[in-house]
Amino acid sequence: MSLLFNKAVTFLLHWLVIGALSPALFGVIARVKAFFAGKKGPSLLQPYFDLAKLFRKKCVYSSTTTWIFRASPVVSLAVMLILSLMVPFGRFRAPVQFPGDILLVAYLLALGRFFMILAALDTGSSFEGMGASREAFFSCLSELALFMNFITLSLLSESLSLSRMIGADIPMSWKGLDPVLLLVVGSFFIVLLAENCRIPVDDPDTHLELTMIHEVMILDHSGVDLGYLLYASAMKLFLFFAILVSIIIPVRTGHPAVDTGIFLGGVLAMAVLVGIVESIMARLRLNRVRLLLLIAFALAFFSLIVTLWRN
Amino acid sequence: MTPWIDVICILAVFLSLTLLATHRIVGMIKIFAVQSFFLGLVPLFLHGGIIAGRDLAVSLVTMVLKAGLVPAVLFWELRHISMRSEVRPILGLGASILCGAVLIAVAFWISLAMKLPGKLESSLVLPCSLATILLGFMTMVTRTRAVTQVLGYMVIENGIFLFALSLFDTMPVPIEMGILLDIFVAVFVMAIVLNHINEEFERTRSTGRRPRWGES
Amino acid sequence: MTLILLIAVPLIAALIVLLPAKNIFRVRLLCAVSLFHASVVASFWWRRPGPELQGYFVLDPLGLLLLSILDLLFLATSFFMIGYFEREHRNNRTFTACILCLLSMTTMVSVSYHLGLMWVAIETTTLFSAPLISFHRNWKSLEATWKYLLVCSVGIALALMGTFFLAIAAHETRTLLLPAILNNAPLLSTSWLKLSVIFLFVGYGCKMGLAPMHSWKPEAYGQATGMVSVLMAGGLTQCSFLALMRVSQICHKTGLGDFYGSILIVAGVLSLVVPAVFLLDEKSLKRSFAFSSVEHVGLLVLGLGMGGVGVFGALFHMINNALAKVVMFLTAGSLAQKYGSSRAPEVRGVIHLYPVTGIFLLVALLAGTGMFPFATFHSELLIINASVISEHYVLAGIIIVCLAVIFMGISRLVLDLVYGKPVEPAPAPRENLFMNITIAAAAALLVGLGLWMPAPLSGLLHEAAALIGA
Amino acid sequence: MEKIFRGPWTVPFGECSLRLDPLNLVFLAAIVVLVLSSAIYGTGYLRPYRGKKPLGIHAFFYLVFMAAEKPAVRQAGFIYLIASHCATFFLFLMFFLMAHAAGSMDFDVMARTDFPQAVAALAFLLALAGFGVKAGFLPTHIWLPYAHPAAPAHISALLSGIAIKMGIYGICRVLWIVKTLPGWCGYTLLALGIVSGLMGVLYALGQHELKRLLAYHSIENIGIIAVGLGVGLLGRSHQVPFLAVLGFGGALLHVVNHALFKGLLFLGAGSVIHRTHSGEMDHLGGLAKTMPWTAGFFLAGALSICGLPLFNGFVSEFLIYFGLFTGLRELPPEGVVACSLGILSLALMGALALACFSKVYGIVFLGKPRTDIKTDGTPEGTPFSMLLPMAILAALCLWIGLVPQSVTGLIFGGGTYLAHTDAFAVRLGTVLGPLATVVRMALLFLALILGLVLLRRLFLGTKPLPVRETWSCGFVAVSSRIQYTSASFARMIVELMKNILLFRRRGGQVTGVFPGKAHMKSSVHDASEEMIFRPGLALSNEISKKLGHSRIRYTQLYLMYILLFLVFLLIWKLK
Repeated sequence: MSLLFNKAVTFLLHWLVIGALSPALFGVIARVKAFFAGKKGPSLLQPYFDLAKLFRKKCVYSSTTTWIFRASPVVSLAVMLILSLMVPFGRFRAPVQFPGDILLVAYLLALGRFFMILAALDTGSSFEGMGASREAFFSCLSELALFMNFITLSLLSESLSLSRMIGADIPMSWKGLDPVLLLVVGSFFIVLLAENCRIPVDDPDTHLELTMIHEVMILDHSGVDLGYLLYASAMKLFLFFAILVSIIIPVRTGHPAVDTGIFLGGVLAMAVLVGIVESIMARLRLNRVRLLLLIAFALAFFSLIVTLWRN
Repeated sequence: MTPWIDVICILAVFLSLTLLATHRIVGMIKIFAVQSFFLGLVPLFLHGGIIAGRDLAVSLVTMVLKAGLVPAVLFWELRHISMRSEVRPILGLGASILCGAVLIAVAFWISLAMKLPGKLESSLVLPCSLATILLGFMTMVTRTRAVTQVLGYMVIENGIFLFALSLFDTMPVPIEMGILLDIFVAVFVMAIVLNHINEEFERTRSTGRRPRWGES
Repeated sequence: MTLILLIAVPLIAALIVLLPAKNIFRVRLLCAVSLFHASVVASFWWRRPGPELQGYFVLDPLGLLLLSILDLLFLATSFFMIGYFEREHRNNRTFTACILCLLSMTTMVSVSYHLGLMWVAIETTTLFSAPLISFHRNWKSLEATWKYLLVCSVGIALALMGTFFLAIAAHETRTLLLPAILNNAPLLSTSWLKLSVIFLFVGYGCKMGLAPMHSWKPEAYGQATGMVSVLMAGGLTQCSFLALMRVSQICHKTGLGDFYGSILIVAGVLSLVVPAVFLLDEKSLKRSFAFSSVEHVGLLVLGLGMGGVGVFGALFHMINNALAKVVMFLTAGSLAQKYGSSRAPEVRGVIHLYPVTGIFLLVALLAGTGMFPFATFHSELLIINASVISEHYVLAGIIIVCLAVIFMGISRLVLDLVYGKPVEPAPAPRENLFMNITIAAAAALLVGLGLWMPAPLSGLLHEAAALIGA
Repeated sequence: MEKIFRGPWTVPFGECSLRLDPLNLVFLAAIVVLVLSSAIYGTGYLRPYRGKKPLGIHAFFYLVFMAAEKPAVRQAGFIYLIASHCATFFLFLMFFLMAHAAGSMDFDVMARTDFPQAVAALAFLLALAGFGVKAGFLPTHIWLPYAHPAAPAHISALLSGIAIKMGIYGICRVLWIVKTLPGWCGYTLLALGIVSGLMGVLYALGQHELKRLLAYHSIENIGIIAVGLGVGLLGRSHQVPFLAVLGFGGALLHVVNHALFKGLLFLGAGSVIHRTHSGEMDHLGGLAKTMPWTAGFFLAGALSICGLPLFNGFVSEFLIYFGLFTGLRELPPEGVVACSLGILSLALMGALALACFSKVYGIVFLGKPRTDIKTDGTPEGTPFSMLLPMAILAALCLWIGLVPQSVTGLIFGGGTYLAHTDAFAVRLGTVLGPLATVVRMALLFLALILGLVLLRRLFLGTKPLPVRETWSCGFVAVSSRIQYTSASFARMIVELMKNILLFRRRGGQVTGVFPGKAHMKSSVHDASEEMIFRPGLALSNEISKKLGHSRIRYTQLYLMYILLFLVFLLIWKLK
């Protein structure tokens, strides 16, 4: 009983961390971008206000839609919540870890995506169909890069579990600034940008551009549903940051407070980095996005080759 | 009496070769008749000059059938066909003789390995009969007219006959007679079929549709 | 006296048939004679007759097998003829007489134990079958008859030469009676025997239609009526095969098994390759079935050449081949009677106009190309198995490829005929019961053999295979 | 577990015996379920066709091709006929080869025999060639996309769910019998699976016809099964029993799963066609409104076939992935490369399948109808007898997805049987544990969804929500034709792969200031069909035609053949 209780506590703790901190990342990114634009920018807490506003609002539905449209925000958020249990947050080890959990991670992401695409098609709008098509296409490429990174990490850590891959053994691998890990980080960063619809790939701040991907798919969502979706994408960003930070900053002092501080600092730094990237780069043309993802794939492929060669 | 048989053997091969090189059908039939006549003489020389009744019978039957009746049937057949000469053989004279020479060489080469069990009168019987068979075959292959093909077939039969004579004592009479009868009937049936073909040929030609029949 | 009786009765019937009478009477007489013949032969399965005529006529397992097959064929043909001559008004005097003579002569082939006598019988079958081909008396059938006659006569002449060579080889025994030769096998002269084997093979191979001596087949089968094709493809070719098996018996005794086997295999492979090449673009059903017949005799000699299981397979294939030929050529015959042709553009969409014949065509396709559950499938497999067992792996591959290509060729044509867009023929004669029952019975028998091998048959086949040394 | 029935029956090869072992148990399970559901479905589906020709019987003999109107279908059928004819003989050659090496025709004796490597390799290749045609491996798959759509839906379900599995069964049986397969066999199987899977799903993505698309997905799933078998074989030949059991077990589970979800999808497609009389996706749309039940069941099938969690597809793919990742650690370097490729291609297959099924579902069931779909106006329009089998199959998909423990015994029984290892020696716990966690996570996921739905209800209250038209960015003259179509949805992926897929596009150019009507047609063609088989067939026609023309029917020539043959024999044999 107490075991179950313990488990429940760790679950809640994890959810608490991600739930409380993830929206702040949007605030940080916005502030960095404002800084580069020479503006003051919104408050760091603005995303929280936005969410609160959305949760208080009613939804408007299109007459074309079915229950799928309504289900997709729920599924997306649920997916993120489950995923957050399998990713370590620095000092807070992942409450759920087992060999093969990366598969569950990848396929849960896919499940969320599946429902997003369906919801977009559900509206019958050609804009959203366009976005859905692009999402399906780019996710094929990014999934390939993601899995290739998983293979490399799995070979390095001789493990099947995400926590092990990006956890304990990483410090060893970093000795001498391992080029393999550099490649993995590079590739993973591009995947991160693509999966989270950040700027060179997609622009989260516009809704009316023919070249956008993710944002066009949620055009018709409103109110609570939109709030769920926003929250889910904040969590997704946080989770990807968490994974990347675990790889990049392998410092384990053993002191809880220091470790947690390092982790949170890392996540913050990532947010700043993304903000900088968004500030200094323009959104790529659509067919260049393909190229960018193929670069990610190539990086991952190269790292895999090097790893295999070393073995 | 071996020299006589040798002479006949060589004569048979020579006549086959001549037949192969001849273009006129009438000439071919005549050559065939001569060849058959000579072959008909062979039984008389088989037993060293002693001519038994059986030898004489075989000799007579052969001569009558092959040198007389078959050429007669063929001439009769020829009378129904308006054209008397071969239109054009597939192989020309030179090539025919060359091929014939090669076939004769093959026949003799094969016979080298064959050792007859000592009771044959002449060592030339096997190669000559083989050569005659092959030359007859060659005649069939190179000739375009049905009648000439029958002639070629008869030359093959002559080759076989030449060899069969060497087995004269081994084979029981009924079988031998059956064989001869068969050959005769074969030619007879061929003649009938040829006749039918001819009738059909004339009929279709009178209606203006010329059938495609080899080259003839 | 039973064997002589079996040979004589059809001959007497043939004489009766020559008298002026109605068509249907002749056919009925033929039926009666073949029924009588078949019932006598059936009794041989229980009690085999002894040697007759000083050992010239002996019925051994090989002969009994062939004789039974022949009876099946003649029975099927004569029943089919009842239906056929309901619509065909041409005088069938020569036709039935020749068929009766064929029955007599093929019986003689199967029972003769003297190689010279066998030669005489086989030669006679050629002569009697020639008028059958030209039954339609048109230009093309006469041409086909002529070619058949010429090629087979040449073949038979070569076989005669081979027989003479054999006589020389066996000069110690001074006879061509089979037991005498087999018992004195060590006394035979090998070099003469080899020469003789080559000539006999080429000669009887002509008669059997092995490639490259096959060329008369598409012509003759393409022009002959279905019934005649059945008798020739199922009966006459297999009579020649019996001759080849007799040669095999001798070769086996004298240690020339490999020598003969290699010749058989070469000819067998050729007989598979040639139809495979020519069948791809064949538009006439009868001609393509003729090529299929080349393929089947190829399989027969392949089985014989490989020995062991192959011999058993070849013997089994003799039955299946005959039955398949019944189905194939009788169907083609009934089709040709309905449409006046068996070629692709003139015949199409059979299944829409004549559903039963259409299905028979499909059955003929499956039976002829050796598909499960037809027994042809099993015998083909036995022969492939034999090639594996004798470790001729390449050969097995060649057989399979050729069978596939042949299947491709025939099935393309047959499926076109069956399923194509139907043509409107002249006033359609209805299906004929006699014809259909005959075909169906043969097909059923073939399927039956594919599913169940009766013990007496298997016993006979093993006994026969043992004679050839398998 | 193992039972043998012998019948008192002599066939020309010996006697007839039937047996039941862990391997065919798995296949039997799939067969029984699918046949039953299809039979129920058929009663409803065929009602409008009563009195017409029983096409189903034709389908069973694959003769359905031949009765077809389209020449392309007939040609494909013809190719299949030839291929399966070859296949049959290849199989028998293989059988004879093994029988010859084992000295017996009994499977048990063969299974106890240690075949020489050469024989084993040859048998393996023959089995691949023979059974590969039946299973639909690339490149001999081309009959499949023609055959399956031609039959009525429930027959398609059987063909796709069971008939092609017989090929897989055959391969499994050979793998079981021949224990001494050389190492490269596993790699071959893996490569074949990767190629079939990827090409299958890519072709599927380019299809516009519902059942044809599903047929191509069968090829993909056969590829996944082959990847599993390949992993198992690698494990077996490198003495990693755990890997072997995982691979074989995963493959066997996928056999069952595929039968279930592909059956479900075909039945769903059948209902759509039954209702709308069209399988062209670009004519359909918005069916979730008019056929909610069918839409729901189809969604379950789509989720399953994409291998998404909660459904059965995930479990089998999880096992195969697990095997591949295990292979990364326990195999020699070349095995690691192979496994990496396997993982990547499985991932890509998964992503593409997701794209494909989001396309199918989104285009067919969601949005608005693209054309005037003639329906009879009843709310569902699908008889209960058609819904029930779908419900059963969907429930089974979900059941295996949520309670995989219920089938692991069966599956790993088959897996250990194929792996020739002792079940106890295998660390099955290491995979069963994670599987259990996955299930727990799935349940938690469901609970979370429930919670979030309740939360949403809490936020929104119970008042009815406003319903408006879809916001189309200010554009008012919206017609349902303007929606994304299946072709446009898949275009980006298809164009990326256009060199492999033979993507053809005609028209579509708009010119001038005031362009008139324009027409565009795009299609994806099967490379192996267009580049290997059709040209091959045409070539054979050409050759035989040439031969046919040069075939001179002169008697002289006939005689010359005989003469030449005679002289050849004389020289060859008497030299």
